[in-house]
Amino acid sequence: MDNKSIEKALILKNEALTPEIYEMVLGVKSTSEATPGQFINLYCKDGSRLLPRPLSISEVDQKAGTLRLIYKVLGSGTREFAKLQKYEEIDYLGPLGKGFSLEFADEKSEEQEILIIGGGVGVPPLLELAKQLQGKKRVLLGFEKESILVEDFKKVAREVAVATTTGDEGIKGTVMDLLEQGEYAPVKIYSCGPKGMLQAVQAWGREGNIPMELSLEERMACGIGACLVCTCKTQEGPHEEDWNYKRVCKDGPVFKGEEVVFE
Amino acid sequence: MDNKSIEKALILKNEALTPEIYEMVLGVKSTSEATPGQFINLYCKDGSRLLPRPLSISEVDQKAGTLRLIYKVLGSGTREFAKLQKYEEIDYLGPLGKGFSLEFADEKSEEQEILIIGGGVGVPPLLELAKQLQGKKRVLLGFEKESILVEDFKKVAREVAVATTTGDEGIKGTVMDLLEQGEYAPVKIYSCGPKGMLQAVQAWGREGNIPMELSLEERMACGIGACLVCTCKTQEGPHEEDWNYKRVCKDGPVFKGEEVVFE
Amino acid sequence: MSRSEKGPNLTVKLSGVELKNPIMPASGTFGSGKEFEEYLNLNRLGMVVTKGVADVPWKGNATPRVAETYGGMLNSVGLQNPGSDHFIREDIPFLESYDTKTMVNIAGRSIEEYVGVVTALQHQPVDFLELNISCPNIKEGGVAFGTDVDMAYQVTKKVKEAAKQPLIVKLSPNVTDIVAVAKACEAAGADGISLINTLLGMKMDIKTRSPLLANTFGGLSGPAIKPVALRMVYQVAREINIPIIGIGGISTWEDALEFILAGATAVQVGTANFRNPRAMMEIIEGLENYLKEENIDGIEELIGAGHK
Amino acid sequence: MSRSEKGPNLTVKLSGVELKNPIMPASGTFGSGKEFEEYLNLNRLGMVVTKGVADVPWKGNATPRVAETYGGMLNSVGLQNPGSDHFIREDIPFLESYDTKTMVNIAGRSIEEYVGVVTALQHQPVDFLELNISCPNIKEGGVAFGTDVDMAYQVTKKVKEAAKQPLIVKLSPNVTDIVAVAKACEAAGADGISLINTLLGMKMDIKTRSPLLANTFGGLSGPAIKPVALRMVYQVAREINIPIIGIGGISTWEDALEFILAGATAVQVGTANFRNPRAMMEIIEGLENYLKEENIDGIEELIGAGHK
Ligand SMILES: Cc1cc2nc3c(=O)[nH]c(=O)nc-3n(C[C@H](O)[C@H](O)[C@H](O)COP(=O)(O)OP(=O)(O)OC[C@H]3O[C@@H](n4cnc5c(N)ncnc54)[C@H](O)[C@@H]3O)c2cc1C
Ligand SMILES: Cc1cc2nc3c(=O)[nH]c(=O)nc-3n(C[C@H](O)[C@H](O)[C@H](O)COP(=O)(O)OP(=O)(O)OC[C@H]3O[C@@H](n4cnc5c(N)ncnc54)[C@H](O)[C@@H]3O)c2cc1C
Ligand SMILES: Cc1cc2nc3c(=O)[nH]c(=O)nc-3n(C[C@H](O)[C@H](O)[C@H](O)COP(=O)(O)O)c2cc1C
Ligand SMILES: Cc1cc2nc3c(=O)[nH]c(=O)nc-3n(C[C@H](O)[C@H](O)[C@H](O)COP(=O)(O)O)c2cc1C
Ligand code: FES
Ligand code: FES
Repeated sequence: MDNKSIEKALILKNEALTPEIYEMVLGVKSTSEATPGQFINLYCKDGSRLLPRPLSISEVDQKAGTLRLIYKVLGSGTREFAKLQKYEEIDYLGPLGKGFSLEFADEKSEEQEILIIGGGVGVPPLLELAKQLQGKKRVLLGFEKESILVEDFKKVAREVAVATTTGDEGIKGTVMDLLEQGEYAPVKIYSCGPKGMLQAVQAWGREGNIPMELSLEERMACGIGACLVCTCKTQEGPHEEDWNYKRVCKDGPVFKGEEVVFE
Repeated sequence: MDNKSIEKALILKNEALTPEIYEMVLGVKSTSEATPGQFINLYCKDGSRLLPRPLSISEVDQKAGTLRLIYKVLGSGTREFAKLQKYEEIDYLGPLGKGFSLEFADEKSEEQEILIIGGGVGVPPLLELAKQLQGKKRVLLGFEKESILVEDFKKVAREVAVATTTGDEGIKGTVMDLLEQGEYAPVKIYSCGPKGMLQAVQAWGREGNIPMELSLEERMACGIGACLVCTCKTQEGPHEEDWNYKRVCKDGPVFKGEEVVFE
Repeated sequence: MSRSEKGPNLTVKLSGVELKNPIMPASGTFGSGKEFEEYLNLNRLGMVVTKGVADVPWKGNATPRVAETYGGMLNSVGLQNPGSDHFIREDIPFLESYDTKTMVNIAGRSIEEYVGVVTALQHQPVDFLELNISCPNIKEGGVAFGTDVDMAYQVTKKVKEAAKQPLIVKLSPNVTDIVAVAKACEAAGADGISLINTLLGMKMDIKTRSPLLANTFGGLSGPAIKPVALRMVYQVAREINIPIIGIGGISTWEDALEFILAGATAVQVGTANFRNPRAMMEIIEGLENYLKEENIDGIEELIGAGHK
Repeated sequence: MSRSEKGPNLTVKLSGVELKNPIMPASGTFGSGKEFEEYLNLNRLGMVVTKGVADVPWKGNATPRVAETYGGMLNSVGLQNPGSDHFIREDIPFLESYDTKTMVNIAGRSIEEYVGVVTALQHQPVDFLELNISCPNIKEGGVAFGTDVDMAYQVTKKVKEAAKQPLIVKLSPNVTDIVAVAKACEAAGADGISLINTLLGMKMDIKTRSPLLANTFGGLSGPAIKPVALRMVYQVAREINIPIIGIGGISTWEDALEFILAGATAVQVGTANFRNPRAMMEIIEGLENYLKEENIDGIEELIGAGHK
């Protein structure tokens, strides 16, 4: 097949959840291929911004044929997106990348504890994951000041705990504080968020020898694995020199927690 | 005064007159300064196109506070304009440049014959001129295939003659054919159109020693007289060496027919 | 069968080899093609140009390796590649499965390294070699060869001696006199010149108040650089007798045509592939339509036709 | 009165002269300011930089002199100007009516011509001279001086001898080694360096199948070139001890800040004036807000702060 291409999506919703974070719902041609943890490349209309913006798929509604995105207004591109109106069209490519694996869920019982840990705009892709995963799902979410998606997670998880740096919601602190305070014994950890957080989660999980899947972020150009700008370091063998670069866009964004090397 | 700036106009109309030529009506902050023959700089929304597009003011409605533009879809910028929807906003600067002088009309009688000669998208700025001028106005219009604005001119002029290269409307030929065929004895000629046409009109007018005002076109950057990219040659004295460059955007676009040097 | 019956003729001859059309990817923007299989039919391309291949694996630079700029982008990949052995084992069989010409882009830090790769490729089913003496993202070698007339001559000569395939030398635009460098490569035996690699640039991150790229500097590519690339192709085309491959900001068929009019026999599409993975297909179709509408028998007529 | 009470402090010292702020127009994009009076208050600018002035009137190149490019533009004005006598008679009195520093951009085709203009300006109320050895649009002189280290040294030295005002030398980016040229100018006595003039570029008109500009080549300016300009400012700032004026694609206060972080003491705004005649006002206000929000006493703290 050589006919995959940029598609037009219809914007069905584009509204602020917080002053900085927006929710966009896209009517798309097909949702059948989208798996939790994948992303789409969203294109700016202003041609001075050439590169597509990678945004995680936060929810997939197969019946409605929609993808839900949650994005933070950070720079020029997301500022452009925030101004788009309902029923405008927007170009996108995807779904792209390798998402989370749900495999263990098929094998293990519903009563196995699974930890889902998200921070900031790393939270959105975990929602579709939480929906599709089996198991006793506990969700730890960290934010700066205002939370997002907490009610959505509550619908699909056993427990949802929130931490904010400012203390405005949940406990004052980070997801690591939640992790230390709770008595968790997960069989698996899924996480997405800022690098510092992932690194701390990885250390915690390593200590307990717990399998992990971490979703990484890196600046991208092509999003399809060709340009090699989005590399992350992975450990490929027992020796320190056995590291290699993988592509966040194509080999990830989700990686086994064991192999990721943070720098 | 140092507070002139880019203004936002409201698009009240943007419709095709012919497959290639569009009419746009802009609701603007103020029309009070606009004189026939002036232009505005219209800005593209796509930031990859930096330079404003100069478009002549075809009609001014002081009461409604609107400017009417007639533009041909030529390249990327006008293609963008053609897609704009009613009630969208667009940035513009102006009115800019030196328009036609109406002076002689105050001095001379209503029965003096005045020739207004337009070609292609040089026709639009002549409409507001024709409206404001006194005198026995005869209008000669040349087009490739399809005419524009003929009915508008008929409302304000004694006579409107049309020529098309294809012969689809009016006589088959150019405005020069109309000029040769008619028995005109104008006291003044106003003209705007392609260089070749203006040059022919100038030669015809020179022969009869008739005062002329010609509106020129040149590729522009600033539109306000600062960058010197839009120069045209003018004869400043009796000797051949006495030529100089003037700025089409600031010293024109309307020049005395006597001084323009075509190359 | 006459040409007009066959439809518009996009074939061009590059250093004696006929290409289906003048459109190919720019090195480093297309991998070896695998990632684009879903998006376009590799058989439709005039050629596939691979990423840079060195004699041993290179790990490249730290991230961030990319920054968007106005109408362009900066990259500082630093020629990350798994080395010629891996390339020969993995990528060549893949490319052989397609009916398309191939050009391998050669990376190196010294004449010996360049020669090493070229030697390894001597008996491989490869149609062209593209010698990259212009990568701004590696400290030693690379761009140093491309910005010095004598070194450009030396490396071209030595590599040409080892090369079994036609040798195209890819030049850096970061020079005072591009014509002098191109002439030196021609004199040293190059079979063609490709122009241009990226312009050296940078971006500051005002939030952190430091350079955005981990490597400080990066190579500027994309539509922003097209006017510079086109100028260099035009200047060089007047002065050399070997074919030129035009590169730099080409995103549309009109862009490609500008380069051909300026004297390019073929063109490469780089950054545009990131914005639209099907960009090259659209360029090929655009050129076909153009020839049809303008009633032009073959695109070769237009090569250099814009010189005055 | 403490600084914070006075509001954000944008003053900078350039070669011993204090400017209200680091923002000024780029030569040739602002005339002598007259055309911008309606749009902005010239007293708010750090300085006014005039169009290039030669010893005698220059008529410049034929039209078309401008072409839009992706994120930029090409111009081939060719330094049209009415000569120094006219300039002294008409423009200097106009500029004197404002409370603003002035820098006169000097055009020439030979050392003698440059010296002629500078000599004519010796006793004029002018604060700075900007020696343009980098115009790509004239055949003789101009850019030839800016692309050769020795010639750059010679012309700077000779002009400096005749100059009564601080001398800023404006360099061409069309060189292999910008640092070498900058160092030569410093060694020859320049009081500052401005970086960059336009990149040489071209555009083809595919309708006529010939170069769009009457002059074939033109100078590329605008946001497209910003990464190259910024890189050169960063490179040069590490190697010289005289101040740098950053130029190239600056359209927003963020752009201006990037150049300051890279080591520019002041910046010039060129092409952005064509898109928005009030661009410089917005940049000044943006920098003021930034200093306020970030609690920075004065902008001078940020000069070169982005070096790592
Ligand atoms: C796989 C993946 C999934 C993501 N999912 C989400 C999400 O669901 N919600 C969300 O809010 N954000 C997400 N991000 C981050 C998001 O891509 C950036 O915030 C966004 O690209 C910023 O664009 P901008 O134009 O506003 O910023 P600008 O700074 O103007 O962008 C300039 C360039 O830098 C890139 N860039 C800037 N910041 C980042 C960043 N943090 N990560 C990657 N590229 C960046 C842009 O894509 C663009 O190419 C994701 C990133 C990746 C890699
Ligand atoms: C004073 C003046 C008044 C004008 N009035 C009208 C009018 O009323 N109706 C109308 O249809 N056209 C008019 N034009 C021509 C109009 O400006 C161009 O057709 C338009 O700018 C083309 O823009 P584009 O983006 O579609 O073309 P592109 O080719 O994509 O434009 C690229 C650049 O070239 C410039 N350019 C291209 N063609 C021309 C041209 N023929 N003249 C000037 N600049 C050009 C554009 O402004 C832009 O900067 C006028 C021109 C001038 C100078
Ligand atoms: C991400 C990236 C990687 C590149 N890698 C290489 C490379 O390995 N070898 C090479 O010769 N050029 C490399 N280039 C340069 C391109 O081949 C091309 O010369 C340049 O990008 C200009 O073309 P464009 O504007 O169409 O992208 C690379 C460019 C980019 C953007
Ligand atoms: C229309 C135009 C005319 C110019 N004239 C001059 C000039 O007379 N002297 C000079 O030193 N630079 C001249 N320049 C170069 C600018 O001063 C500036 O260096 C260049 O445009 C890059 O800045 P920008 O990207 O902000 O425009 C001119 C540039 C333009 C666009
Ligand atoms: S973004 Fe191109 S390889 Fe990942
Ligand atoms: S367009 Fe700048 S002077 Fe006329």
